[in-house]
Amino acid sequence: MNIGILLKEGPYNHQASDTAYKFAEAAIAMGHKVDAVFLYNDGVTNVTKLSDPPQDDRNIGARWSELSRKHGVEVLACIAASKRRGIADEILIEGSGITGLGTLTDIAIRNDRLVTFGD
Amino acid sequence: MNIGILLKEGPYNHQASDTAYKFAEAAIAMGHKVDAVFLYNDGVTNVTKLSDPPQDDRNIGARWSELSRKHGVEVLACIAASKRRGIADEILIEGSGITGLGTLTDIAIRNDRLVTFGD
Amino acid sequence: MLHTINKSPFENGTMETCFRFLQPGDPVLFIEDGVYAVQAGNRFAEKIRAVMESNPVYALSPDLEARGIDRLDEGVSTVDYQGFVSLVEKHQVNSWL
Amino acid sequence: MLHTINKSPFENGTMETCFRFLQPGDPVLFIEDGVYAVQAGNRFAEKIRAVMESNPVYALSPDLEARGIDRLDEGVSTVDYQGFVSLVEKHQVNSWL
Amino acid sequence: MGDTNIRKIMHVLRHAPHGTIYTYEGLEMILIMAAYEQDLSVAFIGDGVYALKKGQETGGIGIKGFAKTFMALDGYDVEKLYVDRASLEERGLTEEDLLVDVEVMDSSGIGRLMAAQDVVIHH
Amino acid sequence: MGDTNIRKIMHVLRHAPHGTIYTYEGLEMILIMAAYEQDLSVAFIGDGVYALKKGQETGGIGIKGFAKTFMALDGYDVEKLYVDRASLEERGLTEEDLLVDVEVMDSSGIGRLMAAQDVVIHH
Repeated sequence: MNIGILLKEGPYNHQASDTAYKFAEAAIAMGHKVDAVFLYNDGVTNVTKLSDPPQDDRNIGARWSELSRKHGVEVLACIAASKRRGIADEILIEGSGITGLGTLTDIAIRNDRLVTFGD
Repeated sequence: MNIGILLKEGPYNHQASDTAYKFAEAAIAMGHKVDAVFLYNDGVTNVTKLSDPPQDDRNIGARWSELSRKHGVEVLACIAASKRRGIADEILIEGSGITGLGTLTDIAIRNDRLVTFGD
Repeated sequence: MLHTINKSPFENGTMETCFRFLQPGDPVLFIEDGVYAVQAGNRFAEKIRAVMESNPVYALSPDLEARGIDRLDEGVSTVDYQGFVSLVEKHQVNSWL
Repeated sequence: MLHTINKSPFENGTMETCFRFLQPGDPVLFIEDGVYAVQAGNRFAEKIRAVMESNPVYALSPDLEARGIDRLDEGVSTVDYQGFVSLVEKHQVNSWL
Repeated sequence: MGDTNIRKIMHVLRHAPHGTIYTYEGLEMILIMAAYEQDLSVAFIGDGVYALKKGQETGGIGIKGFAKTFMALDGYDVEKLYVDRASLEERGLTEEDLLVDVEVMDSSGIGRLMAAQDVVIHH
Repeated sequence: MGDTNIRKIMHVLRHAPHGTIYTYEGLEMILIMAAYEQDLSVAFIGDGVYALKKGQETGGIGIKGFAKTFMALDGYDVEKLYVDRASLEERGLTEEDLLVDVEVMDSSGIGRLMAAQDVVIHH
């Protein structure tokens, strides 16, 4: 099964990022393809590399970066939502990108499922 | 009257930033002193200078910057909340700073009112 | 003590929680999406009327206008941002987020 | 269609809204703060029981454990993240945020 | 899903306008998706019905208004607009309070439409 | 307020833990403010009472647990912990379900305490 994920909240403030990550991890472990994680609304703040959480806490940005590197998951932030919130190319984590809502439409069309996480 | 403001949500996603700004503007117009705007939780994302909203929309970060410059309002983001969310010195708007929660305590103690805005 | 409520009572329990802790005479100010509470003819008319027996109720006029709310429950006063500040001059603030 | 609910029903109307749109047989999965809905003995026990007459009800076990919820309404099944994925294999998803 | 190129996509607006950005950014998403010739529909449920309220004047709060953009959806061939009757009624609203022509339906009817979708996105 | 150096500050926890960060960051704020020798109190209202639930094991969701930090509040001289009785009851909880000793009060009692504060901060 091919899965797209839509993530609508930023890291730490809401559990959405954590649940989306755990869901993606489980899907991959079961042999499914997680095609892309699309970030919308405050969700775009998942991909700032300036995030520096306490050492005993999870690093949510680094986790997305690793998911992208190891499993080819595209991690994409909506450009209009990113501009509003100060997410720009120079602060993106490795493996992420900024793109338009047309890409989300493609993701919704080409996958068997689109699963949304948010507030 | 001396007023401190505690702002707990980021810009654009929630109206809290807008209401806090309009409230501060009105208080200043009435002759009150707005001592500080302290940013907590996702509120710390109010002070990224990378924000680039559409031209026909308000620029929330620039607005805080101007309030600080014109009226001496301290605009301060909590350091622990900022680190989690990728708000760092190199991307701060002019007139803002990063500080500890002790500063919020001082603000709560030294002002006649602490008014909170959030979600 | 001034109580502010910024959530629609239709989706969120904030208003009803706040009402349980109100002291008689404490003013209540609806702001942001909270102002939907005082639109005339909605499901909460009875609750708002009951609160107004012991507490003055205000709504922020720029938030009402932004949402196209022109008919308010009888007895609700409107204030602009300066009116909000005036209420804060008279009372400590309890913002029910 | 799989319906997920991630909000506590005590503070937010999401669960009750979702229930109005459910079709018979559609599974419901409580996640995140939504899992408080199915704690045994709470105010929503009757509503959960009514839904279970026509719909299977699940709760995400890691979210239950994180919140210290050990007693569930009778008839509620638990799944882990892989069980969540299995439900998504069988159904399109409707995430009630 | 390989056997068809047209996906049934429903956007569900559930938040009031202005207090949060969800409705506005939801509308931006709908406008982009409208260009992709999928089978799009929009359901207004709960506080989402307030998005269509006539007479919104946002000058005072300093936020750009967007209610009139809903009137443009027709021009983008987004014509399936469903409003939940119970949500209108408990808010003391009627169809006359709304900016655009919509189909007011019972929850069960909207629920059946939902169940037939390939993708449902809540805003 | 210049006539006294001690402010009465009440923190109100209203959110469940883990689903959002408000309770956790609220607790961080309380711990810092405790060092300033003000008259601090904490009220647990609505879903805020869940913060004190025994038996929280957050390993499965990958988020650091913090329930036990409430047990440390006593060591910071934060001793005024008030729990709303109605919030407990509708959730099917009793004092035995809670990690720490608290004062369970009626809403009217907590409301009177609130009204006497200089500062109230909701989390």
